[in-house]
Amino acid sequence: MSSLPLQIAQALLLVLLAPVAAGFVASVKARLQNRHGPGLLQPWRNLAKLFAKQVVLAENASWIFRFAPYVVFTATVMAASCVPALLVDTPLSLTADVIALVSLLALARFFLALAGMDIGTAFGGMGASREMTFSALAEPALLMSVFVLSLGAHSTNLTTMIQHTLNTPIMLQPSLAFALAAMLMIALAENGRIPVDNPTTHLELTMVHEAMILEYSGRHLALMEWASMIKLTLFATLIIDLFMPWGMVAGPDAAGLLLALVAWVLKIFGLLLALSLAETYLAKLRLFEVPEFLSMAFVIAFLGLLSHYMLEVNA
Amino acid sequence: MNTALIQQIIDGLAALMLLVSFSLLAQHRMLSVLHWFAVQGWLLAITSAFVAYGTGHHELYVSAAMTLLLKGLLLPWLLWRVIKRLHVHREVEPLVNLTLTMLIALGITLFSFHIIQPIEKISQLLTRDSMAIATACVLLGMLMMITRRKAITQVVGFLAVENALFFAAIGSTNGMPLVVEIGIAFDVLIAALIFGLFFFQIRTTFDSLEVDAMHASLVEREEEE
Amino acid sequence: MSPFLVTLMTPLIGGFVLAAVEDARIAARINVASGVITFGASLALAVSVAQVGSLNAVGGWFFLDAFNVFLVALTAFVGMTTAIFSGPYMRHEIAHGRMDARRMRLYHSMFQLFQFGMLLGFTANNIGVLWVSLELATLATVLLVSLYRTPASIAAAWKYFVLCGMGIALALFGTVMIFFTSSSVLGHGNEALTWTLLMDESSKLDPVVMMIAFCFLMVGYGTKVGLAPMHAWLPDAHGEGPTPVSAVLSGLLLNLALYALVRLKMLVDGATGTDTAGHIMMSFGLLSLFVAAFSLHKQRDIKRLFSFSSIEHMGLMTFAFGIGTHLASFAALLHMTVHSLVKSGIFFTVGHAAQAMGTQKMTGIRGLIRHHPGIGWGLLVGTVAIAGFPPFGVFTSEFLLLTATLDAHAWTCILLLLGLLVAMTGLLRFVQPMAFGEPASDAVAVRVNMLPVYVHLLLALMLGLFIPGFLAGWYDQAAALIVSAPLEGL
Amino acid sequence: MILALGACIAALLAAVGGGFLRGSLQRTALCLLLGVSGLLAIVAGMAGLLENPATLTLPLGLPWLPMHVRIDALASFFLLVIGALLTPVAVYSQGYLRHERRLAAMGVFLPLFVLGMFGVVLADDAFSFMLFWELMSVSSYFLVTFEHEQPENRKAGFIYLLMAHLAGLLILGSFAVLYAAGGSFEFVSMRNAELTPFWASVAFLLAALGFGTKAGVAPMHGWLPDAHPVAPSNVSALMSGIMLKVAIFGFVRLAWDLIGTANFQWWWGVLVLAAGSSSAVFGVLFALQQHDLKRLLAYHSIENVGIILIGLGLSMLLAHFGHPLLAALGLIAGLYHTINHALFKGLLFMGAGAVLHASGTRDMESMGGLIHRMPATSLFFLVASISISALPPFNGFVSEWLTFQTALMAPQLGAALLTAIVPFSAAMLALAGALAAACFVKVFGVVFLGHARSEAVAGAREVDGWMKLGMAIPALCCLLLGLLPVLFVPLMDAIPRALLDVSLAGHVHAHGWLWLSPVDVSRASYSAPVALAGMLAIGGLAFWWLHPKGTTVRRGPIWSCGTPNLNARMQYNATSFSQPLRRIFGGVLQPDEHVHMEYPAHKLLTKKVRHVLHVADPAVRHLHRPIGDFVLNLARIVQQEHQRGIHAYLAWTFATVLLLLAVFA
Repeated sequence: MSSLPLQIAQALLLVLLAPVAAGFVASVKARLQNRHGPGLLQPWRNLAKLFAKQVVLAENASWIFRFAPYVVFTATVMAASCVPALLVDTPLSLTADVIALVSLLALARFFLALAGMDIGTAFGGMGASREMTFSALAEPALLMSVFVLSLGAHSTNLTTMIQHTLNTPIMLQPSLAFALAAMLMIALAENGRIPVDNPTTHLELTMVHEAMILEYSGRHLALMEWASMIKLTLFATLIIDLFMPWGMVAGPDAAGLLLALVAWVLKIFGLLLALSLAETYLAKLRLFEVPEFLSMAFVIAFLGLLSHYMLEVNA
Repeated sequence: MNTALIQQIIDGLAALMLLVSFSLLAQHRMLSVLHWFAVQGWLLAITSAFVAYGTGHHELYVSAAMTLLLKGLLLPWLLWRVIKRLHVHREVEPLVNLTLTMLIALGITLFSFHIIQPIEKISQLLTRDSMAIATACVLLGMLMMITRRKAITQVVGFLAVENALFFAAIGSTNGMPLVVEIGIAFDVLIAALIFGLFFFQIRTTFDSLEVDAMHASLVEREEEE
Repeated sequence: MSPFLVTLMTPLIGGFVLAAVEDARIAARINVASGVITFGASLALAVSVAQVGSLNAVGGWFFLDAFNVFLVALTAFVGMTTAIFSGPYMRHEIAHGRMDARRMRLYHSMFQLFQFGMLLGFTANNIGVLWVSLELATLATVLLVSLYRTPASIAAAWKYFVLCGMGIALALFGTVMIFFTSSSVLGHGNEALTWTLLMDESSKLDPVVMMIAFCFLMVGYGTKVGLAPMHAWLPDAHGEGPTPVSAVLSGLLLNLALYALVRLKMLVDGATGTDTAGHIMMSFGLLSLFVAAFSLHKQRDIKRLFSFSSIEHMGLMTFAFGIGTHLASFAALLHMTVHSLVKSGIFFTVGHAAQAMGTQKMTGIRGLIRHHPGIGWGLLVGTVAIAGFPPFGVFTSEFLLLTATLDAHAWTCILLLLGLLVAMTGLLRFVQPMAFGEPASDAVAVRVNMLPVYVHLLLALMLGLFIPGFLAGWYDQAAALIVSAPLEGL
Repeated sequence: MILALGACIAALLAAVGGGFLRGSLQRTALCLLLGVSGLLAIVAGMAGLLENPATLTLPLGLPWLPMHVRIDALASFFLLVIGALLTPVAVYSQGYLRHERRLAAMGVFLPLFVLGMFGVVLADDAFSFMLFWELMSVSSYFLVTFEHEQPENRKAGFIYLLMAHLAGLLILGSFAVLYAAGGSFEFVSMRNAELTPFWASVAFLLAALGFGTKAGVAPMHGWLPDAHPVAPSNVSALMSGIMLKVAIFGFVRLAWDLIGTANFQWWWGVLVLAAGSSSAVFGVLFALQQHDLKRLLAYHSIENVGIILIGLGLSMLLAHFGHPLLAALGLIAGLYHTINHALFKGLLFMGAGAVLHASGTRDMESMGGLIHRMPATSLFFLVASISISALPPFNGFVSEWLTFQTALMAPQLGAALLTAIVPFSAAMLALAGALAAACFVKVFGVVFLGHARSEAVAGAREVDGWMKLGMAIPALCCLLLGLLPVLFVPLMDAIPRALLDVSLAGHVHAHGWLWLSPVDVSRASYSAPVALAGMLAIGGLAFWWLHPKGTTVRRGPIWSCGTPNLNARMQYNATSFSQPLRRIFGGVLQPDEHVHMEYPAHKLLTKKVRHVLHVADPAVRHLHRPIGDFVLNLARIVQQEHQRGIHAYLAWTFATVLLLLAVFA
């Protein structure tokens, strides 16, 4: 089975493409605000610069602070490499089903928050507190939508779910629509995008993600940034896999792969375009409106579940 | 004399017994209470003598004699001395006024008749009817203990109950076995002695024979902080 | 001289001897010696009874069967340990001027006479004599309760005397009534009051009379058992008397009264053929359980606290005997044993605690464990035992009682459980602060003799873990006597 | 069997040794014997899981009911759980008790406590079960009140014993029902008893209430947050780690084994599920609001017991609807979480004990920066925190993952209502898990990271080797159980084989030893080893790539937005960390929170700000107080009757006579 190298290649692709994707979002938003955005590759340039720089640590930074970036990065990449992007059936996708995948990201978040607490500034603590709170609230909604999705395939194994979607004729399933809506809202929250958090802000009282990595510099900062970019792409891929996997190939044949690649890239950029539009037209929520946002996501997902039983089971 | 006559005499004595119990309740003055108590003792003695004669249980003569000595003479005399020595107030101080007590007493008597009446037929004794009277007397004695304030009146009540019991034993069962009789009499004697002992202790510690005074001391002993 | 006569006579003689002995120390020794002899003899007696099953003594005036022989042994044992305990305790009392030589004489002789009354009552075959002996024991203890001559103690003794006097009078009336019906069956001699004969003829006795008689007996002896609502004398008598007296009152006298009640209930059941009497006892038992359980929460005086706990346990036993099944009776007998052991042990400890802290007020007693570990742990463990926690015997008996209840009257289980829980809380809420914490500053060191306590607790522990065969045999026979139904199921 | 008894005897010896020896010899003997007993228990458990049940009758107990002892799969598993924590705790105690005066009480009651737990697990008849159960409760009561100088400890102990006794009586009631049905106290006959649905439900409810109270299931948990913190830390570790599990054991024993899966009603499962989810969320929400370290951990015990119950509840449902295989999965999930929680909660309490030992305080608000002074302790604590937060690759995740997988089987239930309830409780489980992660970020961040908030903490020193070793063992176990569930689950397989007679082992590693798959690999699969290996590889690569040659780091001051002299009190602390959740879940928590401000002259010139926060436990507020008051009022009424005079008492007697005569004659 020659798919292991393919798998790794696919993971690499995702990891390397992530900064570009981030750049794409940034430049689209710039365009929408009538600015000349930085090029698609600007994130790459930033990362390269950061990797070259020397690291400056706070006096009382402990090993947690230096260890965290690697955990965050590796956990995210590991998660990314379990997600089928081009191939439906990849050996590594057995490593973690959706739930395990999510909790790999949770591991990354755990260390991110710890790093925020490590220095002992008010900012770090504030960021950690808010991040953990919001993610905790996002969790049930996420699980519920996963639940809805697993109803069809009777599985949380990504490969099986994709195959199920591919093998069933395309029909409008309200439950899936609900699940998608919930999933999108959660994706926004998880990646700290507007309206939940603003990745570009450094205004003290509104920061969440930025507040935690405030003390980072050099390669540590680079890893953190890169990890968050990968996470964005990862979620995009996840949504693609769960809702619109069309074009993915079962076996490794060159033509199919090429097609799949094109399809995947297009879908990614489509989603990101939607994201940038949303970020431009939506305003950031007040901090304590976020819980309502997330509980709304949960309600929607739950409606998805109910509608599945009410409309689709007996159908 | 024929049994019918004795039967009537004993019934008459029983009636007297009941009457005495009532009058014990009705008394105002300490000394007259004692008098009536003595009378009760005599009644008992006479009854047992008659029963002894009527039934031919000759050991009953012994208990008749004991009763006469103990309850007719000794105990009243003891109590009398106590009253004299302790200058007990001459008035009986009832908690419940006399008329009400009387009414209750009547009620109780009725009640005990109602209770006992069905069982009297089972006995062939010539004295069976007196069981109801005895019960009534027991309950009346208790009533006396409850409704009188002084310790000494309580004692009289207690002894009245004892008398009633004895009457029950004599009248309705022709007397308990002698051993038991003696035992009981012995206990009553000790009890009376202890009572006497107590009066002096109570008197010396509370300088009154009011039961409530003692109770107060208990409560305050418990409350004290 | 047969072990029986030794058992019975030693206390009597001891009583008269001690009345004459001036020196308190020697008296205490004699007291102990007499206790030891009595216990030894009672053991011998128990053995002989265990061999022959049941025996009559002194021309049928006395008789012993499994039911009362183990109670005799128990009485003798607790009496002995109490005597051992009372030596140093009373010395402390004299030293602190609460007692003088004259009253010590009274104390010792009355203590022995009380023992005599108890043993007489247990062994008497004549319900009249039973009554007399109970009265005797009562009178002896009345004098013991008023021993300190404090206003409170005299008032308590008076209360005890009057209430129990009344009760006992009612009991006598009940006895007279039994005689009233039995005399028509068994003639006018002693036979008409001899329990064994009555038991044989019980079916011939008139049910109505027997029922009335039982009403009087129930209230009369019930007063002495300390059943609510006739229990008012009990807390005062326990609270004001010297501790050894409280110990024997709780540990023994109540047992005798209950014993009498059960014996007579057996007659009544025989006569009526219904279990109405049992139901009466059950309701009294439950009532006492609840009254005591709730009263526990409002106590101030440590000895009153534990006397209420005695009421609670007496209620349990009465309830169990009331159920009257074999298992229930077994449980009741076991409970009787462990309760006597544990409760008297607790009273020993309490006495020392009160001496050490110079007060019986529970607010004044603190930090016993720090002050004197022996007393502190003794009290705590004793309480845990009496509250029905394993591995102590009380747990076993309550376990059996609960199952027996479930067999007979399932729903009363709930009441039982509630009562037990409330009672346990009430005990613990007070004992805990006394045992734990820092001791009061004015606590004095006392010469304590914890041996009896430990012996009692160890025995209770043993009964909790396993019941030796001969004892189980006794209980079994006794239970079989009480209900002539074989041990089924288990 | 012999081994198990050996464990008990060792515990007994330990009690004797602890009681009669003195000084360091006493400590050593105690810890050594306990350790031995723990090891024996582990071996016995392992053996018991592999062999067939063995029974034995001891010459103790009632004349006609000698003590029956039986070691079957369930018992063996819990022996294993007990041993797995007891051993490290014994090692830990050797160091922890070094500075403890007056060991006598602990020396006696700690082993008795352990003995009680062994006994409960091994008992094969109701009497010995209850005997050991209460022994466990009482001895742990004495351990809770070990430091009885503080009144609050006494109060905690009192409430604890009360609730324990209540639980005991309820359980006794449940046994009584089974006894009435089976005619004997031996479990054998209870198993074969014919139960009507009604009596089965009564027995189940009594058992659920009793064991629930003991396990600290909301809302009967009121005693737990008070009792666990005040005990010495090694005891808290055992109480939280094992004693609650013994309650779980009792529940499984009664419900699955004695009442029997055949008698399950559908609503039992729902009940357990509801209780589980509510305690899970409730526990973690209140844990987040605590700033007393051990109290916080105690609340987490409530949460984890809830998680266990979710697994068990699912199992009950599935068993009732005739899916024994899936039921087995739920059972395994619950039990797996049981041993996991025993390990990491024990470890956490030991860590808390170490911190308490080093800094002399339990108040998180005065801690901070301990990672620099207690590196080893902080590492172990971190491991435990990750495990309890259910994050891969540690053990907490495995069991919660299995629970989720069971929940995902809900569609198989058929009944429409349940198919909606189960996902909801799964969502609650997710919420609880995530909140737990938040809580442990808070704990680890506030206690070990940042700057020290007090002198005592600044001067803290690392604990000695014994305590380190004691904490290292469970930390290692957490990792192993997290990495190799595929090897451990088949070991547990004996339990479902005994209780549901289905075997899960085949399905679990259908796809090879690397991949854990609940029922079928196409449904879901998880491989901790691969994930860990992958992460190590990626991390290694990244590290190697980013550190070409002697790259140096520079240390600099914290960026403080230009404000001078930041101090330790400006850090986020426990209270501030949980502020958002306090605000979001205000409805549940009902915090009593005020800010007092003093303005000398002008609104803008604030002189002093005082923040007062008190979060009371609703169980105390709405359950304990009312009942207590009710009892006291009744008591007052009864007492008033005892304040009357002698005439009144005579009247009582008199009235009683008249009443009796009137009624019965």
